[in-house]
Amino acid sequence: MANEPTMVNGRGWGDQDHVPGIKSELLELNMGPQHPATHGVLRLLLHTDGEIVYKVTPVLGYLHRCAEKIAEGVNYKQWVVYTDRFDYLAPMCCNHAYVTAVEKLMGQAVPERAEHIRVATSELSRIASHLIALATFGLDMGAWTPLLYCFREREEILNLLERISGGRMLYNYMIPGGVRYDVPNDNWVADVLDFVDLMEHNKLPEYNTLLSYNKIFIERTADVGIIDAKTALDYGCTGPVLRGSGVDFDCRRDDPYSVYHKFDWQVQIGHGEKGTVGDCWDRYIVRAREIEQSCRIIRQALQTLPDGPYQALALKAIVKVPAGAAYTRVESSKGELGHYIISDGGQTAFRNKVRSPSFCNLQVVEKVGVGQMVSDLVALVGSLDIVLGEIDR
Amino acid sequence: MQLLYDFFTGQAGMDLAGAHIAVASLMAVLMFTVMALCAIIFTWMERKVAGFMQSRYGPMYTGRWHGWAQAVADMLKILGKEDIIPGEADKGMFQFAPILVLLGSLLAWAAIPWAPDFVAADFDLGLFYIFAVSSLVVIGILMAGWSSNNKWALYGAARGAAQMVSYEIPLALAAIPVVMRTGSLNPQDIIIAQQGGIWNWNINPIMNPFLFIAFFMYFIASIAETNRGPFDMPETESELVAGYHTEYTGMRFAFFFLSEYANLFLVSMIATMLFLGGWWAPFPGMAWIPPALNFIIKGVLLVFLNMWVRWTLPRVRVDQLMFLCWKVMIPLSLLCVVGAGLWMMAWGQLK
Amino acid sequence: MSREITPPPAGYDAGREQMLDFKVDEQLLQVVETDAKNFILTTVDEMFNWARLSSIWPVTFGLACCAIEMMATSATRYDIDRFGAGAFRATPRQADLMIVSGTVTAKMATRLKLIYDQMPEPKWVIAMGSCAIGGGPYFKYGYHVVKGVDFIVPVDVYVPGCPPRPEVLLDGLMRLQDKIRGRKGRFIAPKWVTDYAKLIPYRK
Amino acid sequence: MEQNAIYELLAGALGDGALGFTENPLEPWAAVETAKVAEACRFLRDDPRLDFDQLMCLSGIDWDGFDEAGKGKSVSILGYSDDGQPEKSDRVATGDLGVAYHLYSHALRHKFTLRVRVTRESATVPTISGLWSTAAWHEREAWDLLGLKFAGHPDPRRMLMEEDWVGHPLRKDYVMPDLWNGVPLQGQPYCANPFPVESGGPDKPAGDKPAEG
Repeated sequence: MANEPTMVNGRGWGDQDHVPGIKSELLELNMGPQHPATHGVLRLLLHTDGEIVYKVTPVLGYLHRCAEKIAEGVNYKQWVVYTDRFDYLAPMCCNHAYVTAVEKLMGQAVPERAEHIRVATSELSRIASHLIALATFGLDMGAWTPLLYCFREREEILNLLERISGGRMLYNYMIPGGVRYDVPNDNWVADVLDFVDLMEHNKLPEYNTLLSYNKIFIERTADVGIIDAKTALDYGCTGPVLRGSGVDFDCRRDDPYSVYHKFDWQVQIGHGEKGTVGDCWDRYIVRAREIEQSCRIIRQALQTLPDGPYQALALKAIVKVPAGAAYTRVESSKGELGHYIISDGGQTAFRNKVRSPSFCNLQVVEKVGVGQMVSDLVALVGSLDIVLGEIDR
Repeated sequence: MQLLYDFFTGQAGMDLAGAHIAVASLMAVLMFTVMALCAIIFTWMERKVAGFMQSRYGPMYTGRWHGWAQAVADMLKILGKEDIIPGEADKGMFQFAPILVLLGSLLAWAAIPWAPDFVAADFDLGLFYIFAVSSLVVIGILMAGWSSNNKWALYGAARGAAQMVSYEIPLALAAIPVVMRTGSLNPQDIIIAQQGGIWNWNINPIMNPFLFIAFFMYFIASIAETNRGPFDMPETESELVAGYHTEYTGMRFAFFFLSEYANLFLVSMIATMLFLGGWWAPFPGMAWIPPALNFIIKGVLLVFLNMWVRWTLPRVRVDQLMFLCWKVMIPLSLLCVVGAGLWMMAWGQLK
Repeated sequence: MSREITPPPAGYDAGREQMLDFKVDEQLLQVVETDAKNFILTTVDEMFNWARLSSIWPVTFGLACCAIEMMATSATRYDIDRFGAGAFRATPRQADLMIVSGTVTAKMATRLKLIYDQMPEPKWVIAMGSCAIGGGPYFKYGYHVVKGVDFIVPVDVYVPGCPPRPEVLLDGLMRLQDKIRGRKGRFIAPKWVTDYAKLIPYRK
Repeated sequence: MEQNAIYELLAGALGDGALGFTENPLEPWAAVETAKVAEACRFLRDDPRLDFDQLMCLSGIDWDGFDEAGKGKSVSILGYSDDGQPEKSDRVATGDLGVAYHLYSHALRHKFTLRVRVTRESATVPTISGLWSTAAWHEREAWDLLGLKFAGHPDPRRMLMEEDWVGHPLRKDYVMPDLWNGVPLQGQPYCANPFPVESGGPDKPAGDKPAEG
């Protein structure tokens, strides 16, 4: 696969004689680890012929922070801290994934109020993450200004989450059995609802006029980097990437966890409005529309916020997980975030494998990136919305 | 100009040849100063414009008032940076490329008519000369990209060369209807022909709709010609790191920087000269405004328009850029030339 | 800035001993004073210092979580461009400041050093966040994490936090400005930095 | 489809390659013979009654020192001491390695878990990267972190660490490195907790009695 010659348009490795008698060879191009378009420290080793990419080899590990080893050394509650640092754009979703997995192993019931708060904060985090996704995708396309606008709205979300959790960006908010703090009584719920209204009715249309339906933007992204449904499933793509390819699947609906089944919302999929199903624009617009759906979920979760306790276990209780093993997955902002925890009955996990969505989504670049132009490859990587903290762990 | 010649021949007691040399040197120094000043002002302006478009402030503290000294500090700092020539680079070419790029824009500045009697080099083929020497920039960029021995720089240079060579055609073609109307390539004549207020400017669609289209042709091509967004192919920060000047540091990078903004103002001034009535005031009653001020204000407005476009639109892809040039802009501007000619013939405007 | 290190047990190779021999305090931050103290030179010095501190261009170098906060610092609410430090350069050749924003791993450390060496003098480094300062939460089991970026490149300002708030990064920038303002003469990198730097190989 | 019914089908196809099915309310799993795992996966993917089109997760596991009794007495891993020096141990690891496959079918909405175990010496499992492309990277990661070789893998390089990295970090007997290729990985004492544990933390210095009440 990786060492075999790659054929594009009938030409391959040893077959690049454009001019008879002149032997040309592919240009080896190193994109990253320090490159503005690789969203962190991803390195793409490209083999190009002019602008056309013949082979893409992602090289990972520049941010390998040994989280799975640490999981075997620290206890369950301490490791929530490290889940924050996986997908640092949507830490609440990662917290949620991990505590869901631990609770499933423990057989721990969670108070209804805590679940509502978890859903609301996760969705706020998802909006923040999608905002960054839209923003950096725009930046990859050369549009600077939407980046700044998206960061402006993200600051509002960070403010709200800071008020409930005490942390600005990384929260360590959810614990097995509930959440760390209750909803603050300084009008937080009303402020979130206000923000959600603003986001849905005011800001999203602004992004759409500025970026989504911009003619140049559509030209750049439609019919580019097409991932068809079969490829997406084969490469284990999940989340907006899978849905952008037209597969109607969302863990929140199809493998329900928490209280998502109580709310009325729709799974958004790509329809190929501007090009082919599964192109970069589809993945982009799926994210933009998911922001809208997240707003709906937050509104319902907070309007029906029940009274009652927000923790099932005391804050200082030591979490002991009975022996067993289970794979639990939730829908993070990037896709299916799974934790395979093997417990030996003690305070630390025996093995904690994290199946991170970006890791699986990124792999598709090896296939889809071939034959693209360098600019389109940047668009493709941008549309996958990868986070290196999660890929390298 | 005549005043200067009188001064040198009369009071300074030179002969005509000496006065020529004196005036030329004076003008060269003046133009370079103005150009450097422009670059400094426009970098500051760019950051402020970008800032306000992105709902932030931009530089605020350097020099107290809205960071007015920001660009000065930038330039001074760049002067004090270490000068690195990569070990694998082609040294001679690497050192010569920035000079060539700067030279290209500086030479073109000579033929800019600032005021009725003030142009550094007043000659009949002025417009032709401007287009000719500003092509030097392409060679400089190509040299910079090649000699850096950096793949990103090479990409940037190859893209830049393709783009700038292509876009020179619509750029020049868009100017031809104006020349047809004026019957002269002399910048001063082109401006003088637009006497009599805004309805007499070449941009007036009622006078000649094809000239109106030609203005937009010119404007789009000029954005591409100055390598600015959405056509900033040679630099494309999110794709090619920094494009052709990836390996340049310090002073040499400052040359590219300077030339970018000098070029920006240059094309804006040419647009003003060709379509916006040059140094004429927009309305007859405003004749009290100094002509040079008229000229500069119009140029700065066009620069602002350019920045507005840059900070709003995403970037096009390189093949789309070439498509736009060869399949859209060149046929359209040819159509403009033919259409404008026919129109002028029909109304008896042709000279 | 003390660099006391427990002496390594016997049996370690010589290169490593040399590397950990940090007790060269007199060479640390060695500054050559300008010998002529006349008015003009001082003024020129001050002018250049002013220019440098007013226009610190950082290199676009995001490593991890802190990179997002670095972006937030340059975005609308905090706007690092107010201090003239908003021109993020993608190429290290045109940058003055490297904000090490995040965890430095073993694999990245070699590249980080390459980027640092590609920057032209005068250059500065801000270690942003607890990972860059000393390994942070990855200290205990982080087999792939460098416990502090000052093992790799000399650091001027340490900005603590996990991640630091944008206000703190701005404060760090102002501390760096103070440092530049008070600088006299030519800066010579301490010998241990250059010696030690030679041992780390370059990697693509 | 229920998981035990899936196992029945699988056992029918594999014959004695299927080693058993563990009923478990949390997550039932089937053990298969190591050499037959690719065959089992092909059956699970291609059979229209099962139609597992997604490999959710592939996890390598080091079972060394696992407390089978479920008392939490498994062997603890080595890290760095507070001074930043690697901890050492004399224990020699002997336990098995294992791989767990989690499959999901988008069409039929059912899951299945397969597990294999290999000895530490051989540590070789057939690759399934030809079945689901996503397995290629998961397997490379398992090789990198656990030293599991995947026979027939098209690109058997390390995933996260550099090629010349020594050891496989997620093994239970892995000793933390102090230096790799000139990059120091040990810590400095200034990272150590300045407040010894016996003092009771920063607020309560040693010798100070905790406030009563």
